[in-house]
Amino acid sequence: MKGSRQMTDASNQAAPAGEVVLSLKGISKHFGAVSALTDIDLDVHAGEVVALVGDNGAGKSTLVKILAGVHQPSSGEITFGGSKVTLADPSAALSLGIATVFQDLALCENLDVVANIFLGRELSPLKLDETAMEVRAWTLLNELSARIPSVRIPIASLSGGQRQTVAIARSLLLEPKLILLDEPTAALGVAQTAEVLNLIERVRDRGLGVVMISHNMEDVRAVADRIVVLRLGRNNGVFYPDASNQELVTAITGASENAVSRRAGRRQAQQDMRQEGQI
Amino acid sequence: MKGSRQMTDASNQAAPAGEVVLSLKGISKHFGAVSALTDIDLDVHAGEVVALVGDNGAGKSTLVKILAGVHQPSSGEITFGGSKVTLADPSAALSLGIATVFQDLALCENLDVVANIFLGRELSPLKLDETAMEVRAWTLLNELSARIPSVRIPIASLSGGQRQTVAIARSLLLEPKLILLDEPTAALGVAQTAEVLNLIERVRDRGLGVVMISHNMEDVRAVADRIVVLRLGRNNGVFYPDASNQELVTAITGASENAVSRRAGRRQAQQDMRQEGQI
Amino acid sequence: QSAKVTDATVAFLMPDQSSTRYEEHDYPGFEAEMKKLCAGCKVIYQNANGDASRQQQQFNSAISQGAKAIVLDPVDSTAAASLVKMAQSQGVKVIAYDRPIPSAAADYYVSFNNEEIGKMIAKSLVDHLKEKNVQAGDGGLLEINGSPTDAAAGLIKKGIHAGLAEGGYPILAEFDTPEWAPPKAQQWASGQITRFGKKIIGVVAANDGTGGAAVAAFKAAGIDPVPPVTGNDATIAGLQLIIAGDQYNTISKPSEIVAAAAANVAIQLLSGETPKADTTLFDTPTQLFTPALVTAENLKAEIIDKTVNGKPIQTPEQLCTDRYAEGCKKLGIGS
Amino acid sequence: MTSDVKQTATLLDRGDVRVSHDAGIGATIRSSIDKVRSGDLGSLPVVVGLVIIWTVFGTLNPTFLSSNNLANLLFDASTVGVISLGIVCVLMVGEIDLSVGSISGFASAMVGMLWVNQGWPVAVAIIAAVLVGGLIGSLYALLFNRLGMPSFVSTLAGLLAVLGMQLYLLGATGSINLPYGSSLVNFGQLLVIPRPLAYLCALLPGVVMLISGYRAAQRRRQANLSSRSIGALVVRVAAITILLEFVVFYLNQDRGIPWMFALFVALAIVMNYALTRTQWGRSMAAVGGNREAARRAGINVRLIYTSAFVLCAMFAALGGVLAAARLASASQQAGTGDVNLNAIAAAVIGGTSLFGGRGSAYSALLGIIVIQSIASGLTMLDLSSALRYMITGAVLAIAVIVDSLARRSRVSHGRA
Amino acid sequence: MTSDVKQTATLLDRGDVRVSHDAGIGATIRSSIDKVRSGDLGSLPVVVGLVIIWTVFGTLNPTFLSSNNLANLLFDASTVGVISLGIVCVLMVGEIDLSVGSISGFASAMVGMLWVNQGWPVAVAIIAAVLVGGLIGSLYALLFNRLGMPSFVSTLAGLLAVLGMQLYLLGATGSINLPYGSSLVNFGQLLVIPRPLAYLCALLPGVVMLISGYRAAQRRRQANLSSRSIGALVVRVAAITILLEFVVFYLNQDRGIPWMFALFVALAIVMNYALTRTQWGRSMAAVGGNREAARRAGINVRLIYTSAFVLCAMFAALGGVLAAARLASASQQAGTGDVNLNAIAAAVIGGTSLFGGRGSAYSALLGIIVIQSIASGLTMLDLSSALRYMITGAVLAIAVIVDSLARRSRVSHGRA
Ligand SMILES: Nc1ncnc2c1ncn2[C@@H]1O[C@H](COP(=O)(O)OP(=O)(O)OP(=O)(O)O)[C@@H](O)[C@H]1O
Ligand SMILES: Nc1ncnc2c1ncn2[C@@H]1O[C@H](COP(=O)(O)OP(=O)(O)OP(=O)(O)O)[C@@H](O)[C@H]1O
Ligand SMILES: [Mg+2]
Ligand SMILES: [Mg+2]
Repeated sequence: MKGSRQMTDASNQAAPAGEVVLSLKGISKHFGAVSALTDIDLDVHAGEVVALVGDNGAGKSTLVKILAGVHQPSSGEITFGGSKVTLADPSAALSLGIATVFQDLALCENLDVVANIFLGRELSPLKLDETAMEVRAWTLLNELSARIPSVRIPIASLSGGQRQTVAIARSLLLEPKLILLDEPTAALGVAQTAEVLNLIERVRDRGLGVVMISHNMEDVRAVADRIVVLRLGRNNGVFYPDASNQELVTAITGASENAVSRRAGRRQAQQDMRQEGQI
Repeated sequence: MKGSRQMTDASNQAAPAGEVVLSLKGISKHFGAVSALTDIDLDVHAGEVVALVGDNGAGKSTLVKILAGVHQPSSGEITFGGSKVTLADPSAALSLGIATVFQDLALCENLDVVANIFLGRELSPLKLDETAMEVRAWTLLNELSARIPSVRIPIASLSGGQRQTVAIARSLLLEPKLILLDEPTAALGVAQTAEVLNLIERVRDRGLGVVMISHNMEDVRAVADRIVVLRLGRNNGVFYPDASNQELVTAITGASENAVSRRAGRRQAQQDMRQEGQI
Repeated sequence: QSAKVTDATVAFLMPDQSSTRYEEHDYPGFEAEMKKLCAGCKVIYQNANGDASRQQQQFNSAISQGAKAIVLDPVDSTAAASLVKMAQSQGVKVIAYDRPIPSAAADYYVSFNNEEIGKMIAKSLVDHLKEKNVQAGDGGLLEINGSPTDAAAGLIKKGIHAGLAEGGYPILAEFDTPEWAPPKAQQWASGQITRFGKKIIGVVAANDGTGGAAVAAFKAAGIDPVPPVTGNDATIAGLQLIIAGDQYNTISKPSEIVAAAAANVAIQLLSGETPKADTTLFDTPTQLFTPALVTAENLKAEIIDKTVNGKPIQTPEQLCTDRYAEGCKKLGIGS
Repeated sequence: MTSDVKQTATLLDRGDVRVSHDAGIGATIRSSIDKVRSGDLGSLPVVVGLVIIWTVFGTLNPTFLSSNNLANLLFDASTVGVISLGIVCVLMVGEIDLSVGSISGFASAMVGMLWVNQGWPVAVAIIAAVLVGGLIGSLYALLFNRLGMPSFVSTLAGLLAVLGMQLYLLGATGSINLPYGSSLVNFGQLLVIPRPLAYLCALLPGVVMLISGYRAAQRRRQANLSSRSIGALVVRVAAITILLEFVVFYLNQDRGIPWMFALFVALAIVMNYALTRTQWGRSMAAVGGNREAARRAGINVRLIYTSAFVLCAMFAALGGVLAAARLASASQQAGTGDVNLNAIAAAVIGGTSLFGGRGSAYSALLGIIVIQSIASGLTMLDLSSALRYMITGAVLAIAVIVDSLARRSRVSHGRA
Repeated sequence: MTSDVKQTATLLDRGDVRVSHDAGIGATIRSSIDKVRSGDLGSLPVVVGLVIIWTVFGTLNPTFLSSNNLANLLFDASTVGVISLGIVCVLMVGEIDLSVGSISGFASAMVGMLWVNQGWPVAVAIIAAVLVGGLIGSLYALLFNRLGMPSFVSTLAGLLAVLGMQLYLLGATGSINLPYGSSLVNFGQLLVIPRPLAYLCALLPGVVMLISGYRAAQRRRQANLSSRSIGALVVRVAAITILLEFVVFYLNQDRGIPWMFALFVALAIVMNYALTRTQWGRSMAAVGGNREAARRAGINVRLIYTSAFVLCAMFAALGGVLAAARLASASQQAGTGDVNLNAIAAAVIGGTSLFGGRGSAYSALLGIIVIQSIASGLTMLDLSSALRYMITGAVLAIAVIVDSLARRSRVSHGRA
């Protein structure tokens, strides 16, 4: 019932521009007794930003980790660039051209900012070119409006948002075909968030595929070409940016009567009352 | 110049209801060569929600950590409940009645959800009452609309949002006088965010002081009674919820010409162009 | 030998690894003699690696396996009393081997006397110095003892002190080598060489390992000739140093002889006979063998020409490898 | 539609449709098989390793499995086992104590000195030794808490210093024999649990499990939580009771079960209770898992570290006293050699992590039995020292490989 | 207003107004004093500890500071020092190797066997021994990578097994004498750097620092980054050169500087370069700091672990060969006793973390000199074993307390 409604939504939208970069068929993932993902299908095209939304624990990060080679799916198949692939470990995904910003960032706290940005991709491996790396690091960070006091201090002494910026800067180093961003703006300030959204648009315009996870519907609608909803580990519909907030929230929470609508209703009532009182 | 403008903003607002719970005077904090905080003043009243906003690295979390007893200030004084206090360690802050949700959550990944929620406050210390704790944990989590498969799995296997919910649930156990929330909704889904905002309002109505940090201006304006802006470790003005987004962003980034406004401008232009094209 | 046992289990429990003698000489000697005396008997061999608790384990295990006589070279002579009591309460005979068990009377004691060994090497060194007309005022001796946690080392140490007391030469410094480790001995000796330099007229080392270490320290300090250094155990390495003229003496205790004696005693005890004893030590009937002091002069006689069980203690082939061939020739060994 | 959570189950903890559950005996067995498949086995792999070791050694020399030899094994396991219990404490908080061997040796020297040479009552001497052990532990805690000195270094320094003290105490006299026939020595060498009492004791765990399991299930049901089926509980209790009674029966064939081992097991049970069912134990795990999080939760982190170091040193001292009783002697080389490594290895083999936050008191029990089985098994074979070392190493590796494999499977099933 | 960031400085890395900077010689000195105050001292505290040790021992017996004795100290430090370099590698990735002592002993036995008894050329024998060491290391790596066996357990098993192999090799003959006068023994006991060459070598670090420092500063200036003042650089280079030349001068008073120590220092320099200035070293630190993050960055984590284990075992084997050369003998006791603990302690005392991700090759150098100084200092005093142990422990603690205090101050200044 849900599916069909969205299909009609979808039909009056233009098909995404480029060819299919990534295609998932029937991906499932079990952690012991917990089924984190069940039968997930997903296509990402070149030059397209796909937003992945869903409730907490819906399985978004698990899906991203499968695509990044961190977890192996329990079943299902992954097609990348037209051919079936198995992503046995993160380096396999990286060498295919899949860059990822993880929700838990995955930075080495004991290393400094430059070392983290270039980790695994250092310039001149036998005689590290620290100057060139530092310059590039500053360039990347400034592009993201980062406010980092020094790139020579260990990550451990950075603020949450600063760390997230570093993680995003990391992913820009590669020339990937697909970028996976797991809640990239969660800890970012308003300016940095704007820069990241700009960046996503720039990246898309260069013809890359982008998968972005976010709980911020505004941001999602600002940059996404397509919005895929997960619920309790299953596909729960596809939307387009012109879908209303109400629609999206209903798909995410699985009920049109939910905390968000209740809260909105209550606030409306309060405001009404207050206005009445004032009058 | 900045200060004065906001003072006038402030003057036409009603003074916050309750008495002063917490008052900071001239708090500074240096980390080696970096001055994270310089001369911060802040008052929090009972029954008031103070939002602390600022750019990444502005020093918000450092301030919260000082109030939670995690860091010691380099200088300045803290008055709590009318008397000068030194918060030598977190247990001092806890016993004064200051509950904190940290940005980095500070959970023990090796312990399960129940153990984390009750850490340091277990029921019947010599013969842990697991049943009672489990029941209470479920109650708290359900209040927050958490979607946690089981409270008997280690935190390590929870999603980002699930962890954040656990951290928030922790802070509700105590009967605190002041609650510090450092980006409590950053990783939360829409429903959970709504519940947390509800919760903040409920807590305020019970007469507690609340300090909330967030990068989401909408959330901030929804619940805050007063908005305090930090910039590069200094006070940069006080606002009230009716301040415009533009005003707030200017105070946060320190420039009216900033990434956010530029992005907004560009998008407006694009939309205009697109509409022209369509027409 | 009519009423002799034909099938019994006998355990042979050795204390440590600080020298190879137990596996190279004692056990083979014991086993060979047992074969001769009682072909159907079973021998259990264990080495405690210097750990008294482990020796206790092995002791208990031997009893579990039905051993009726146990030849015990105790890691800790004092602590072994408990083992003796435990065995005797279960009717198992204990033969103290090599080291005595002073605080509990074992059924028999056969040994080369460790204290005597200490005394012999010390005395031989003193005599050598006197012979070379070294005066007590010319300097003094270094004393390198064995491990401070090893009871046997304590006995040797006692003997050395006794031996030196007669000589009149002062002891410049002495050192208990942890775990008998030669590198530790070398390091200590190097330090003393820096401290006392030419004042060192000789070194009493409690075994060949530490003796060799002292030699190495002198060589490394560029001191030539090396002052006389003692040893003990007659290891191949020690004998070679004597052949090369770097070490002064060592002690040859062809353990096969004692081991064979122990085997004899064990069989006699098991057969209900009373083995005859030379003397009584610590209330224990005792048979003591005198070890042979080996210097360059009598090396050929004591090591090459003397045979145990029809074999020389060491063959010229083992000793006179290329670098030592010349020295061997000087001593008339080989060819 | 929010109610789809409630539809499937009304129990508080059965709200999530993604989790598969099972109830009843059949389902419990099914889920146990599942657990085995996914590698979530707790200490089963080490037990399997143990069974392999026993089978092999038993085949090579049947005496190994004789109840007499097993009694010896239990005696020997108790001394280092008690030390290992302390090691579990320090490992829990992510620290280490390299000096447990020295402390145990020093404690045995103290008992020898005070009791035999000075004529103190034996109980007072033991208490004094254990207290001095605790003092040493509190010194480590002080260095750690106040100066931030890594425990690896402070306890390494302690290893040497305490060994020096041991040698100093025994310097004048050498080893001191503890008198035969004294209660302490009898305890260490002879005393076994009277047979009927042993059978009775073997019933206890089952009874306790049954009662507490039943009570817990009842409380959980009342609180609207899922609870284990009573049937499955009964089956488990029956299995455990039969196993224990068989063990007791087998050991009673010969000498019986040493009181010393009973003491060790009792201590392990107490420690297990303390670590899993008290606030202190929870705090230990928290400090070991994430020290900063524990601090922020208001836990007195320094106190926890202190308790760990002090307990460890006290267990080491007690272990030393038991070792002296076992050997009937306080010797100079007591506690040297591989006591340290064995005590630490026992805990690690049993499954306690070297990096803190994960461990159990029973790991010391299991681990030390593995180690002692290897040692005891090898005494049954006539091997040269060289071979003995090689085989010990290999068997140790094999015992742990089983566990490692199980853990890997657990990781790949998302349960690490 | 965005420009207030740019106003204060135009350099790329001087954009943040919250950070205080300084330039020029005066400011450098000022900031150094600040650093000392805030405890950000690198290895200075250990050096201070060392100076204290030297002063005390030198006062108690002036021979301790004689250049002859210091030459001994350097000889002795080199053997365990080389082993400790390998330990730094495994500690960097958060693992441990408890078997370095056994491996070193086994390597010395192999050299004795192959070279002296079998008549192989000495170089071939050494290479064979080091390669076999590497093989053992790769076995640990295999167990770790494929079976997830904790290195504590696998190397503990290795400790025993390899010791067994060593005893087996030497079983028939006992210790094997290495011939005096052979190049290997001379290298281990006598050979020193010719005096003029030594003076020249002591110039090298300064020259290299000057050139590379100048180049780096130039490049950084070109890249619009802040750079250290050349004046400060010259001052530092001058200080270091004077210090080194003085050390050389002092040691040349007597025997001079051992080649063996030069080899150790050269290896430490190479390792330091590899750990700090190559991708491999970066990966080591990353794996030690956060294994999962390193894996997600595409680093071949298994390869890194393998390299660490193999290098460690190879260094251990090389150290064993050097120890045999020093002793002129391959003995059964080689590598037993406290070689393991000393090698690990040296790295830890020098500042390498036991928990991975933090360490430096120079920590082995500094740490082993501390340990050997204590040992050497005590040989100069006539002490009973008991006292010797106690004092070693106490001095070890004191040497590290200085460092711990400095680190605490660093933490409270937010630099941990
Ligand atoms: N390693 C793991 N072991 C066991 N369960 C896991 C593991 N990782 C994830 N899960 C479970 O899988 C489910 C999905 O988790 P996931 O992290 O994908 O959620 P998410 O959609 O990213 O949520 P959020 O918005 O909170 O980040 C959760 O219920 C979580 O408990
Ligand atoms: N332990 C520390 N050591 C050194 N510098 C630190 C430390 N903690 C924080 N800082 C510095 O202090 C500044 C303020 O950090 P803080 O975490 O308070 O920022 P924040 O306002 O919370 O930012 P965000 O919005 O990104 O969370 C940052 O520049 C950070 O680099
Ligand atoms: Mg997620
Ligand atoms: Mg923050």
